[in-house]
Amino acid sequence: MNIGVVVFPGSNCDHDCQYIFRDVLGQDVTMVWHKEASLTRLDAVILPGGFSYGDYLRTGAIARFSPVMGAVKKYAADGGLVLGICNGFQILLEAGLLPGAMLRNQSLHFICNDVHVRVENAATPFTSACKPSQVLKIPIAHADGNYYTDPVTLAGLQANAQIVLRYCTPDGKVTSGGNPNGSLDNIAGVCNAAGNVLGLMPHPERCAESVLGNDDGRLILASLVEGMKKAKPQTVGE
Amino acid sequence: MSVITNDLIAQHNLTGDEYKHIIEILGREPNLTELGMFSVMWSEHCSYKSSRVHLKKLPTTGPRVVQGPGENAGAVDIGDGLCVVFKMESHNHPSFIEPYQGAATGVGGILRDVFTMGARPIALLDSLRFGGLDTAKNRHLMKGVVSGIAGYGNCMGVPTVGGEIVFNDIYSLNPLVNVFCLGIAHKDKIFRGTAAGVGNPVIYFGSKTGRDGIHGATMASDSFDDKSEQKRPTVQVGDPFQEKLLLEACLELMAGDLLVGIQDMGAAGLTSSSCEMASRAGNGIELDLTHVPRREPSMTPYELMLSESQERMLMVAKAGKEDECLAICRKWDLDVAVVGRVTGDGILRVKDHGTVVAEIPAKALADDGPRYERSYTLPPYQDILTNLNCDLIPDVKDANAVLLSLLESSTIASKRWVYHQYDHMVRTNTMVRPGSDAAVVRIKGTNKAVAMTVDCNSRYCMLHPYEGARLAVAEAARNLVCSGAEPIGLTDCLNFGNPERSDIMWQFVLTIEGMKDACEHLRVPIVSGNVSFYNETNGLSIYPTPMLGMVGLIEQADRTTTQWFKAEGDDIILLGTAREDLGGSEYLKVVQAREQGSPPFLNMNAEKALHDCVLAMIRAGMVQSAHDCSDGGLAVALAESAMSGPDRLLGAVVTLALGRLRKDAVLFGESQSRVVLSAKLVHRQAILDSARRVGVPVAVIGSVTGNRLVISLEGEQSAVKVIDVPVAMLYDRWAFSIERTLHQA
Amino acid sequence: MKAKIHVTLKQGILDPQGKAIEHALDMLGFKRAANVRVGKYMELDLNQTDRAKAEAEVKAMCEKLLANTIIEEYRFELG
Amino acid sequence: MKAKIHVTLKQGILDPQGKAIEHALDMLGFKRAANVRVGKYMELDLNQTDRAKAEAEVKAMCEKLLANTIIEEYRFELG
Ligand SMILES: Nc1ncnc2c1ncn2[C@@H]1O[C@H](COP(=O)(O)OP(=O)(O)O)[C@@H](O)[C@H]1O
Ligand SMILES: [Mg+2]
Repeated sequence: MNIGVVVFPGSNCDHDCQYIFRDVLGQDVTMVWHKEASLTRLDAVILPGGFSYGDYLRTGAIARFSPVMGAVKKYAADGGLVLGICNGFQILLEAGLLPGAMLRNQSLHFICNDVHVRVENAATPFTSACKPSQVLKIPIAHADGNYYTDPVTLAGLQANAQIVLRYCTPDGKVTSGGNPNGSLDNIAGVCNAAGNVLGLMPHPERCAESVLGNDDGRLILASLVEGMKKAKPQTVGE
Repeated sequence: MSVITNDLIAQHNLTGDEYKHIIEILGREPNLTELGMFSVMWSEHCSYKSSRVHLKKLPTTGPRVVQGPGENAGAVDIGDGLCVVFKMESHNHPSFIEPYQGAATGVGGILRDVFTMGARPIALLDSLRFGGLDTAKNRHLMKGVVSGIAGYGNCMGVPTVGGEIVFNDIYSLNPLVNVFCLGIAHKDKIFRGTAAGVGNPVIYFGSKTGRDGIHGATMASDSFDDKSEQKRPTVQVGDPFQEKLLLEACLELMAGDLLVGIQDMGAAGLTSSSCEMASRAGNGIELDLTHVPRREPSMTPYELMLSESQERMLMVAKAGKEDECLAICRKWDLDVAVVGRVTGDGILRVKDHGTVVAEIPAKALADDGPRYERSYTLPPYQDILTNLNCDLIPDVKDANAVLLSLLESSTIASKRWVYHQYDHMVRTNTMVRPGSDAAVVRIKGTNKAVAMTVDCNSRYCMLHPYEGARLAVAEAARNLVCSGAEPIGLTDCLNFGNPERSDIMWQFVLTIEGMKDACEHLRVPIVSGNVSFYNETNGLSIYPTPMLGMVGLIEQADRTTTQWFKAEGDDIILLGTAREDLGGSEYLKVVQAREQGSPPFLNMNAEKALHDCVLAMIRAGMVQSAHDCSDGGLAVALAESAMSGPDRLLGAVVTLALGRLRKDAVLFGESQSRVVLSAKLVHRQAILDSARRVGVPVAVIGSVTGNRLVISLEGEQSAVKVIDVPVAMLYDRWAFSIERTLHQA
Repeated sequence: MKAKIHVTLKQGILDPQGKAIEHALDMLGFKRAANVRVGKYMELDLNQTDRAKAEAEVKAMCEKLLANTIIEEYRFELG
Repeated sequence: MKAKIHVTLKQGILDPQGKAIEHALDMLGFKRAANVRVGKYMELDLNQTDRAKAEAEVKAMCEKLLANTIIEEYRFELG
């Protein structure tokens, strides 16, 4: 299986994604420079975390115009698996591949810490290895993860089970106490209507090895690897 | 017609003698550009004119040392063909003027120092000093500095894995911002700042040059006074995004066979990078300013040569490789231009639109600056400081209350409010996050890990600079050892007042001697460092603060240890003994408002034996947790072991021998060479035996149990319970104290 | 021609930055300040003499890049 | 009374945001835009009818909190 990791100027979790999929999960990984206009023979595309274009103006606002994003849109429209982590999620929002927008964290601070998330939909290609309502401990690291969308869109997300992960307390309660950043409806991750594009703020690649003291994130990454086997290989040109 | 007036000379912080020396070197009067260039290069900050003669005494060699002081950063071999490259730098003055940008550009500068060597930065640590949080100004400084470090480091994708913060009003007008960076490089691919090979092209790349920070270097060599407001336009603004591109471009350039030498443009910008590179190679450089990318059209040669715009580098490429270099820089959207050539005449010659605007022997500018053997004398006030009669101080009555107030005091309180703003996990190497004695990052592709700590108890240093320096070295090494690491190298950042004062110089000289003796004893070489003088406002100087950044190697990453208790029922074992070490303690400051006395006694042989003993036990897998005793003494160390774990709080029941000591000395005294271990019962005998074999005092003092911290003191007759508090209460006071202070204000 | 662009959060969207500033003003004793809202202000030079064209161009910039119309609104002046 | 406050970087001070936006506008084909500078815009209600007093108060807010006068300058209107 061949996973593409897109490198935007300012991406800084690109190497982490490369390492986890290649060296830990044994997949082929192709680093895709943001100026490339086509995605060839990839079984999944990762938009990694970081500060693309310095997060200047708004997070993800400039990166969405990188040439590669046209190809990512087509790739997603054809059913390819796309995972946006943190800054990758923010880029997917700005690009309109996922609904909503990010506001500054309620505390106005960057927050780097372990949080708990509850798997609200275990039937996606990104969560199939999880049990429904399973609680995962995964770190976040962001200043703009306060998810917002209008009430109509929110109702749609809820109705279609597009809210894949919600922030919760360690024992799985979705409360404001378990919400680190003020995110609407405790949303930590959402997918598109077709279910093949997921954006999430927590970083599963940071907690997928026991030497780092936590491998809950592996469930999400392993789900993706399984999911790729089921989806057909994608090639998207100009 | 001389343009150089006495006023101009004084404005450039040059003395009459220094100016005469310039005339001798040039054989003529300098022009204004040349005067500016000399002034920045001969500033204290760049020339180390007051410190050089003393720094030479430090031990800098050892079997692992790949690069000692003199380059952008030091490098130490860790095996597997790899080395760690590290350094620490101060950005104190800029951070006082503009805390966010000052701290941010400090991070930017130290990162460049490390990646210019060919190393990918993998960890940052920050060491901060502020005045007490009871004033709005100090709170503002701390908030600004912390968000500046976060803003820059997080964006760069380099985790800030540790640090320390101490609050003391002596730093109110002179806060300290010291940042440590460590990178990893292949041992045979270390790059140096050298302009070898006559005819090779000199290439500028990175950001455009603006009028930022002109005279930043001379400012850092100047005390503050009420007129420092006027110096404000020298503030530089950092662009971490640009630096991230610069980092990736540099590493790509270095991966090819393209470069002869490379150096970042730090303090004194284009002037220092060009003359230092030329001087190291014994060559000259001819620069043509016409090609220097600039932000504002009408910049003068003086401004271009002295600008301290951030995120810029200078490289000397192999002749014929220019185009490849330019292409890589352009790929990363950097400004880039060939701005000169290496010459064989040893002269730094600067041209602008065809005319020569400066012509100075590179070596004279870079290395032959003034050197002072400043006088130093024991200050008369020193006696008053150390004179402490403990008999006049009542022993502790309510030890519970004292423990809580110590844990709540901002110096001891948890720094979680700070490090949760730092991305400390990016790069997925962080095995031990902030919150233990040392940070630990694994080295991918090996079984190894590297531990890092920054330490300095500046109150000890103020009370006795020589002892304080030794104590700092010992504590740093002990913190590493408690993580399972063998200390392999040290970098320092020596923060002092005005070196023209003989009492300050005395502090400096004794500090160097203390560091030297301690490092020789522990066999830890000093491979890089930085001196920051003039941390003084209106004649009031900071405590001498020789900040140390020490690096340790863990050969087997799975034998890494943390400071918190692991399991109910484990033994708690104390290595080392208590003495009546109350002088200079946090306890005296918090409870008695005294910063007085002699710092704790330190026997280097006992310290070294302790380190060897702890390391051997950890490597043998006998230890569950290890925590050194430092600020707040044994009671605080026990409380920290009980409450600092990531997932749960664990209680402890402990009985300590009182002997002939005061209660407060046993509980809160800061006797050195002590470590609190916890271990499974099966290892008890082996631990006792191996400590006794090497003469390290050892005692089983209690066990991990329940959810309270209970400490009894065993006197002549029976044990008396002096501390009994729920761990959850200790945690609440300690964990959220800083947050509460900031929010209530 | 110079364009002066204001981008602000839409009414009804919580502005944590504005709230924080309001709180800080209050602490500093500025008790008369209320309803603080924070936005962005951008200036740029436009090499365009035709006013209508300039208007269309700046509008396009705002829609595409400068504002995220899910959460923000914008207005601009030319001069 | 309403105060409208603009805080912008002083001339000569590097504006990394402005630079990045300019680069993005260029990428998007808006080639006529140049010298993008980014600042802050703040609005607040001031419970004060005396114009002179309001003026003094907003100036004090700017100096103390809203602008970082080391690198920024500010201007405001009341209305
Ligand atoms: N400014 C800071 N940045 C990051 N981490 C910090 C900072 N200050 C303290 N810490 C972390 O908090 C923990 C306790 O610090 P400290 O009390 O100084 O440790 P020690 O006494 O063992 O040297 C350490 O893990 C340290 O790395
Ligand atoms: Mg310690």
